[in-house]
Amino acid sequence: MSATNLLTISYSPHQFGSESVQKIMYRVLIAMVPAFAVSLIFFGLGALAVTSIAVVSCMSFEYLINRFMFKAGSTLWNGSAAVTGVLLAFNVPSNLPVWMIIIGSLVAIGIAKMSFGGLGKNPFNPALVGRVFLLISFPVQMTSWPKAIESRFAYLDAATGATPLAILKEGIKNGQPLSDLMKEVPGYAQMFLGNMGGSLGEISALALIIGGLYLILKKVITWHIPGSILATVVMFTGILWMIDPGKYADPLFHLLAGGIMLGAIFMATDMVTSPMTPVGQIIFGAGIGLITCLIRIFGSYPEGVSFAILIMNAFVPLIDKYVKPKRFGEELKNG
Amino acid sequence: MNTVVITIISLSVIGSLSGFILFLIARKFKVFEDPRIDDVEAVLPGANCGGCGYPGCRGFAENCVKAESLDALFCPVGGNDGMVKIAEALGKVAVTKDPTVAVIRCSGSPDHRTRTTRYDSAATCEIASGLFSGDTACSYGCLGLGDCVVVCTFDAIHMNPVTLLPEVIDEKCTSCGACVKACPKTIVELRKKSKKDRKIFVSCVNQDKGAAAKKACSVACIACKVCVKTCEFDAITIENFLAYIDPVKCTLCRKCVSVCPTDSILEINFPPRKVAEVETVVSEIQAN
Amino acid sequence: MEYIIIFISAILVNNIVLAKFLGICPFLGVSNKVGTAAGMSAAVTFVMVLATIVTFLLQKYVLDPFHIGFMQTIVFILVIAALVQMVETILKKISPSLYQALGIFLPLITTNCAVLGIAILTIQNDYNLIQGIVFTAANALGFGLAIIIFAGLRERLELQGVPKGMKGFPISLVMAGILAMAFMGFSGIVK
Amino acid sequence: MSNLKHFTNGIVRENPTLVLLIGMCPVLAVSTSAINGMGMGVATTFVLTMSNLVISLIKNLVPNKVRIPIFVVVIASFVTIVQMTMEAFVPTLYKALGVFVPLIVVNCIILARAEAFAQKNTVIASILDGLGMGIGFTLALTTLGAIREMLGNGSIFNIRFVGENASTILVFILSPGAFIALGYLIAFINRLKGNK
Amino acid sequence: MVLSLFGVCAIASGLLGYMNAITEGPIAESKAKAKLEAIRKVVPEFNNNPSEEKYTVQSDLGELECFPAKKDGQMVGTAISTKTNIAFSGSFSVMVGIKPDGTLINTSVLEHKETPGLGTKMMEPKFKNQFVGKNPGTNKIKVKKDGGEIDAITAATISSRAFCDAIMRAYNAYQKGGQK
Amino acid sequence: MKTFPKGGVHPPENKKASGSAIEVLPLPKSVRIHLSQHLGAPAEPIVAKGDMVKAGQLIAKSTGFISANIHSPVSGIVQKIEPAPDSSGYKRPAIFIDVQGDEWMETIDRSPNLIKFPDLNSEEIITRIGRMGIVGLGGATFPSHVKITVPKGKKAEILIINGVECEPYLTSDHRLMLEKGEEILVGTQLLMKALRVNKAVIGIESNKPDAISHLSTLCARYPDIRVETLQVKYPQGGEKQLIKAITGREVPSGRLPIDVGAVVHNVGTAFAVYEAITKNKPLFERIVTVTGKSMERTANYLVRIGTPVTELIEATGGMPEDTGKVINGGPMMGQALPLLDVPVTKGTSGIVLMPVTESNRRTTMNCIRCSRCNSVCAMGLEPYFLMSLGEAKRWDDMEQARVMDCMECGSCSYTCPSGRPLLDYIRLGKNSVNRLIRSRSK
Ligand SMILES: Cc1cc2nc3c(=O)[nH]c(=O)nc-3n(C[C@H](O)[C@H](O)[C@H](O)COP(=O)(O)O)c2cc1C
Ligand SMILES: Cc1cc2nc3c(=O)[nH]c(=O)nc-3n(C[C@H](O)[C@H](O)[C@H](O)COP(=O)(O)O)c2cc1C
Ligand SMILES: Cc1cc2nc3c(=O)[nH]c(=O)nc-3n(C[C@H](O)[C@H](O)[C@H](O)COP(=O)(O)O)c2cc1C
Ligand SMILES: Cc1cc2nc3c(=O)[nH]c(=O)nc-3n(C[C@H](O)[C@H](O)[C@H](O)CO)c2cc1C
Ligand code: SF4
Ligand code: SF4
Ligand code: SF4
Ligand code: SF4
Ligand code: FES
Repeated sequence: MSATNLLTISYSPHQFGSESVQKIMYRVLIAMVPAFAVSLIFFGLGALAVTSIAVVSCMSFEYLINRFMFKAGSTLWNGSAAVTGVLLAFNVPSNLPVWMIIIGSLVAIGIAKMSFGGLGKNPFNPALVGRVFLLISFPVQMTSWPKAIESRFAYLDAATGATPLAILKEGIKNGQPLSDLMKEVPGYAQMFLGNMGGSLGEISALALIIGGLYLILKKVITWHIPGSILATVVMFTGILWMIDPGKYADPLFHLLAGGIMLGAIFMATDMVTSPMTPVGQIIFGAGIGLITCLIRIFGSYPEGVSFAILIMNAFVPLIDKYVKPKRFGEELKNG
Repeated sequence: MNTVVITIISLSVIGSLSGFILFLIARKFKVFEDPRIDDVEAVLPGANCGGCGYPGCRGFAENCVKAESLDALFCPVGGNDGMVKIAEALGKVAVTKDPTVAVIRCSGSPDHRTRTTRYDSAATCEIASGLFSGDTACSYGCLGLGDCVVVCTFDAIHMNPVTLLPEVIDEKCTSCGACVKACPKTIVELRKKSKKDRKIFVSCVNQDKGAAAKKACSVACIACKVCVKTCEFDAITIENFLAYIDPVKCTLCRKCVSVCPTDSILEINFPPRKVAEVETVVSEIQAN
Repeated sequence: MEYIIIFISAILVNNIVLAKFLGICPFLGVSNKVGTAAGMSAAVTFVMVLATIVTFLLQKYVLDPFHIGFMQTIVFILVIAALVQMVETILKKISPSLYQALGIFLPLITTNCAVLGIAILTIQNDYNLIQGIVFTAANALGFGLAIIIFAGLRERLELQGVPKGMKGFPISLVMAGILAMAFMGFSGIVK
Repeated sequence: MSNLKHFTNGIVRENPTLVLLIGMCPVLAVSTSAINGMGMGVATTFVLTMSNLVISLIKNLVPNKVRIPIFVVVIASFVTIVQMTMEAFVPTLYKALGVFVPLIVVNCIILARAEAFAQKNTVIASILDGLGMGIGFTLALTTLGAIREMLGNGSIFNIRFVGENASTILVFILSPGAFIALGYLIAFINRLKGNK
Repeated sequence: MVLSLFGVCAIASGLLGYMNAITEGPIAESKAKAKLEAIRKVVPEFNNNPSEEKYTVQSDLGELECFPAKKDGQMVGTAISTKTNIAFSGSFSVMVGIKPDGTLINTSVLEHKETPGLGTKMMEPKFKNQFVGKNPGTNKIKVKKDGGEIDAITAATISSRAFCDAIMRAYNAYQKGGQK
Repeated sequence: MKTFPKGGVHPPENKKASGSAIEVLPLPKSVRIHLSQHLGAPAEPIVAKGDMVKAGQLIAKSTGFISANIHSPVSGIVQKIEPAPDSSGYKRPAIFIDVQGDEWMETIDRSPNLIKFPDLNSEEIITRIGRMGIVGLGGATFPSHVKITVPKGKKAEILIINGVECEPYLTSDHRLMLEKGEEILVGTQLLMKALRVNKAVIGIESNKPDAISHLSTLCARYPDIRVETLQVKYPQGGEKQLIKAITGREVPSGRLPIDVGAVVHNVGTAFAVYEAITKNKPLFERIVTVTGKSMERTANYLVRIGTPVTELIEATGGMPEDTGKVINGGPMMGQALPLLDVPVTKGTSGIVLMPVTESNRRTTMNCIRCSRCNSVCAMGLEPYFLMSLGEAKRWDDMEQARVMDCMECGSCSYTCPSGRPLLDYIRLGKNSVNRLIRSRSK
């Protein structure tokens, strides 16, 4: 020990695990690679443009707000802003104008995250707040979906088509029979691979599941939230389907269409905005599944995952307040 | 005109009916609640700082109403004026206290005390003091983690980035005493306010014997008793190897300041003295 | 079915606080603890239903027959104010414990536009008495839902701390905004 | 306090909406456009001033026990007058403001000023206070309305600033936008106050 | 106590009654004027008082009011106050002017709760003018999505569809015996 | 393999010294014996400056029910009795003894032969243990005689000997089990007799196969003692976790092991009991592991209480250049030392020298609510929540959230990806809640 090298004194423990916020966030980024790759295949230029703009603007806003509003050190490289950026991009059509992406990023980072104090303090999922903000503000642009593959080399001027869910909603409203409508939507295999219209990151269930398995394997997330969301959706739509298969689509369709996979695997699992205990997480997931189906089937929006997650985000503090982990020695055993 | 008549009749009937029912009910279901609580609360500053020792201003107000006399009750924020108002509101006699202000009794900046360890746990004085005596050789001195700063609702204490010690801004301090309670090392003291905010106090809390204290910190009080001897007003006492200046007896004559061999007595808000240097030299010779 | 539609509409689609902007003061003011928020919503439900019944009868049997509909505002507010005070006084005497739980919120309710607003809306929507009561109760529950969720969120915020500039009202309003945004997802579930 | 101060107090130092933060419902509900905000503001100012005036006049005649009911009746009368006048002369605005016109009666600002000010002060001071508070309220509402109208509709006072077909940020004229815009407006005001 | 409350109530109500008496006229007048204004917007110039000649026709959503507009006793068109219940926020009502031969003259929204900036675009000429001169008997008054001729307002197909619905309701009622 | 059901972490074991046989550390020149060597009231000195003392002589007397006698670890002259900084840097009363020779009390049997079954009844064993100043050597230094005095109305059913040693680095219990297995078993039998139980289980984690097989073989001759192999998981050694793992019983919150009929003792304690009863030797020396990442030599020493820590480090080759932290105990629960001239106490199980690179905590970030701390807490608490309550000084709420159940195992702080000082605030909360409870009972 030299004079400059003073002994450090601190409370126990003196040893720490190797987990860190950066590692967690970078793992999420890695898990999103398959879905991003698929979006490049199907949407090409647009996917690349939208994702990079969203990531760059989210990170810039985080930097600027930290620097000039909080006058605090940079939290840029913990990767959470990048995750938000990618997920925001994943949730918008690949032909969204640049300025709208930037507004979305500002809302996600500025309003939904930094106003509450930054990483970990936001009660609502930032990317989804950004997305819903855009959806409500710019319904035209947010619901015109570039056609997969055809529009690979176009960004803003891509040819557009409808998503399977929109086809269904629109058709049922006009009284078309379900069987006709199901002919208009791509086959389930195509939907599973991602060959359909939609937000750029939500199309391929396959790629999302691969990412999800990676996250579960790396212990970034647990099965509780995705599992309970998907199970609830299957149950709810399954019951309706069994009651009247001519009117309600089957559960598999609901699992493959729209953003349910993206939501269940990447968005609802955001630990910052989900409950802490496994039981709480299952309640949370069930709530999301239920509200999603309600909106999809009865509401005026064709898709409801984003709203469902945000609404359940609001319930998280209550769930955490009343669903506590089982304490050691809680019940008197052999007492 | 017909409508006007009906209007008048209906509203008057409804109005007086509800008034009458209310009157009846108020009579029948009367519950006494002391209205004076509200009166007292109205004159309180409403800072809800807890400096009085009660949970918030209303709690204090309730206790003021309940208490026999106001002697034991004091709202440090409202100060004497506030207590007079409360007393007026209640028709009781107010206690008056000398106005006080918080002072920091430690001058152990890094150039006076050497660091012996590096502290690396949660950055609050309370937690640090539970762990160990401090990261300097002096086990009494300020930990410099600023619990007192955080706790002050009036923004009256700041950390000096050079000395790593807290400093009180006299004008902002309401002498609520929150910092006194917060400091685990009992370094903050509320001292009587004097004119022009002048004060003289021993800026040290080290209770070690002179040699040990001096070794730990170069501005520590070494209990050499020179100040006690110098003071013409019997204001200084020494206990546990630490000098204390009684703020009531002290006349701010400044004699003790210059005789202290370790500079542990501080004088604040005095005009600079012309002969100061001469005196210090003299006193140092005396001390040696 | 009709009642269910009124019900769902009032709670989720046209939530009284988040979409209709009634009762914002207690929503922002009495929502720092879940327990208090629950007390407040119980008190509001009680007073609101009572007020709707009384004002409905007044409208149908006094104001309408005499064609003095323009007196609605003044009569309603007078009656509601008296009603609240009556309830408060009675409660204080009869059940001090209930008073502790609910009564302390009662004075707040007089100046709460939700009660008067819903009473007026009941008339404007041409409901009958039963519909009016369902409508009112649903709105009260919608208020309760919003304020309890909000209280939960605020408890969380209080524990983790909010940046200085946003503390208090601003962050509460922003949070309410996001909540309102989320609730817009329900639009169209019932018309 | 001088009379001028009574007047400016409500506009700046104790602005009811941005500083005292009371009477939020109408602020959020009718600030969808600058003109609506202003209309509501003017209506409220009228009620505020008139009720302050009357209450300061009759303050000595009113027994304490029924103080509040009487104030309420006074206020409600003026609200009804406003209602009738608006319906007769500005029916479109009246419709746009909807239920919030009768709800002026429960606006906390009015009763609060009656209780806290008019009941204790002279007639002139009370009028000035009511006017000041009302103008403060009107300014806040108009500002908020202008912000929301600009962002959400691309216009202020119905004067368009962007092209017919340009996309505007719709949220701002819908309910979430009301909360969010007011939240940041207050944060901004707080910041200004803090820097002073 | 009760007395003073009584007093205040009496004075207040007296004042209000008086105010009512003053404003009653203007209110009714402005209402009538508003209605006439709306009628004027959708039919050619007339010189009778359509409100006085008002009659009603039956539709699936209850009675619709019809205001025949005549110039010098000659029927120039009928203004029908119609409504729809499939709008984005429930229902809205439209005044539509129909020539005796069934051709649409013009439309004007009376009351609505559609979203500002979206549904409200139905009041803008770009959308409205599509209907002028069309005859629902020969033209398909439906949005293009549903196989009609009307360009829907972008992102507000629901409102557009509802608008067509309201027009068709008026037209059908008119054909079914509304012609007088 | 048994273990406790929920929570726990797996810190790298780093048991470098497990191969080093126990060495006897040479006597120091002087020793310093603090009067608080144990949990409970400090002992009261019964010697004065200048007194001659022998090793094993009583020098400070227990001052209450929960308190323990202190015996001189060396022979020599009492130099002074005055406050001196202990391992927290605060000054606490201590007896200083200058070492002269190595003369032991005559009553102590220093022969190495094993004495098996002394003929004593339960009460006698308990009194003897109390007299010999034996305290729990598992870390908490709780006076052992208190623990084996079964309160009226309660009944002990099983004795659990804690040979888990789940802390990384430490190996003293491991070595003791290998080298003094027979003695430990006799000590166990004595404890069983004191407790009047006929069943004892020695719990050992599976990462010490040699100790398991050694003790299992020996156990063949002791039919009522059995070895239980446990899964490696920190904090397996925690009393409540161990009881849960072995018996399946859960000690209710706020209650003691005896409430489920169990008593837990450390293997070192069992050995000390053996020595105290059969050899009449008070507790004045113990095994201390000296180890560290960058230490070339590591060792397990038999050390007299009161020996300065510096001497242990010197004897093991001195302090490596890169040392940033010296820990009294293991890295999970031990205490960082601000000064190195503090003495070994009855509770010192090891001295771990950490390199600078490992000694610094990570920068604290906001909680990202990952719930990892919740899932590793073996007590089923919510550390993230407790910490934020602690930051807000909401002691009542902390009490409600069962902060007092925390055993300070540190798993939560260990695992937090945001580097949050969870346990720091939980400790603060425990202290404040304790104060609250005490003021309430007044
Ligand atoms: C906040 C909000 C308000 C809306 N208001 C309306 C409306 O008033 N009228 C309407 O037709 N569509 C409205 N919409 C849009 C519809 O939800 C959606 O765009 C509709 O399904 C028609 O889509 P399309 O025109 O692209 O076919 C609104 C959407 C949002 C997000
Ligand atoms: C105040 C107090 C009283 C205790 N009383 C008893 C007791 O009566 N019987 C007993 O077996 N253990 C008793 N214990 C000991 C504890 O159960 C436990 O063994 C001790 O605190 C050490 O445990 P640890 O090393 O796991 O922390 C007591 C502990 C404390 C703090
Ligand atoms: C987190 C934690 C880990 C512990 N690990 C051990 C251990 O590995 N070995 C051990 O003997 N005691 C350990 N203890 C102490 C035991 O809980 C218990 O106090 C001890 O075994 C009782 O025996 P004693 O009184 O003989 O010390 C641990 C305590 C805690 C709280
Ligand atoms: C599993 C996982 C999922 C995440 N999902 C989101 C998300 O949906 N939206 C988002 O903005 N950030 C997400 N993040 C990043 C980060 O948690 C988020 O920015 C915080 O909410 C910001 O405080 C995720 C992080 C992880 C580890
Ligand atoms: S400095 Fe201390 S006594 Fe003065 S106001 Fe601040 S906390 Fe209160
Ligand atoms: S004076 Fe006390 S509370 Fe303030 S920094 Fe120093 S030790 Fe901490
Ligand atoms: S809360 Fe206590 S018992 Fe739980 S993991 Fe943390 S230190 Fe261990
Ligand atoms: S482990 Fe750390 S980041 Fe995760 S919940 Fe606990 S305190 Fe928060
Ligand atoms: S203004 Fe609506 S509750 Fe206060």
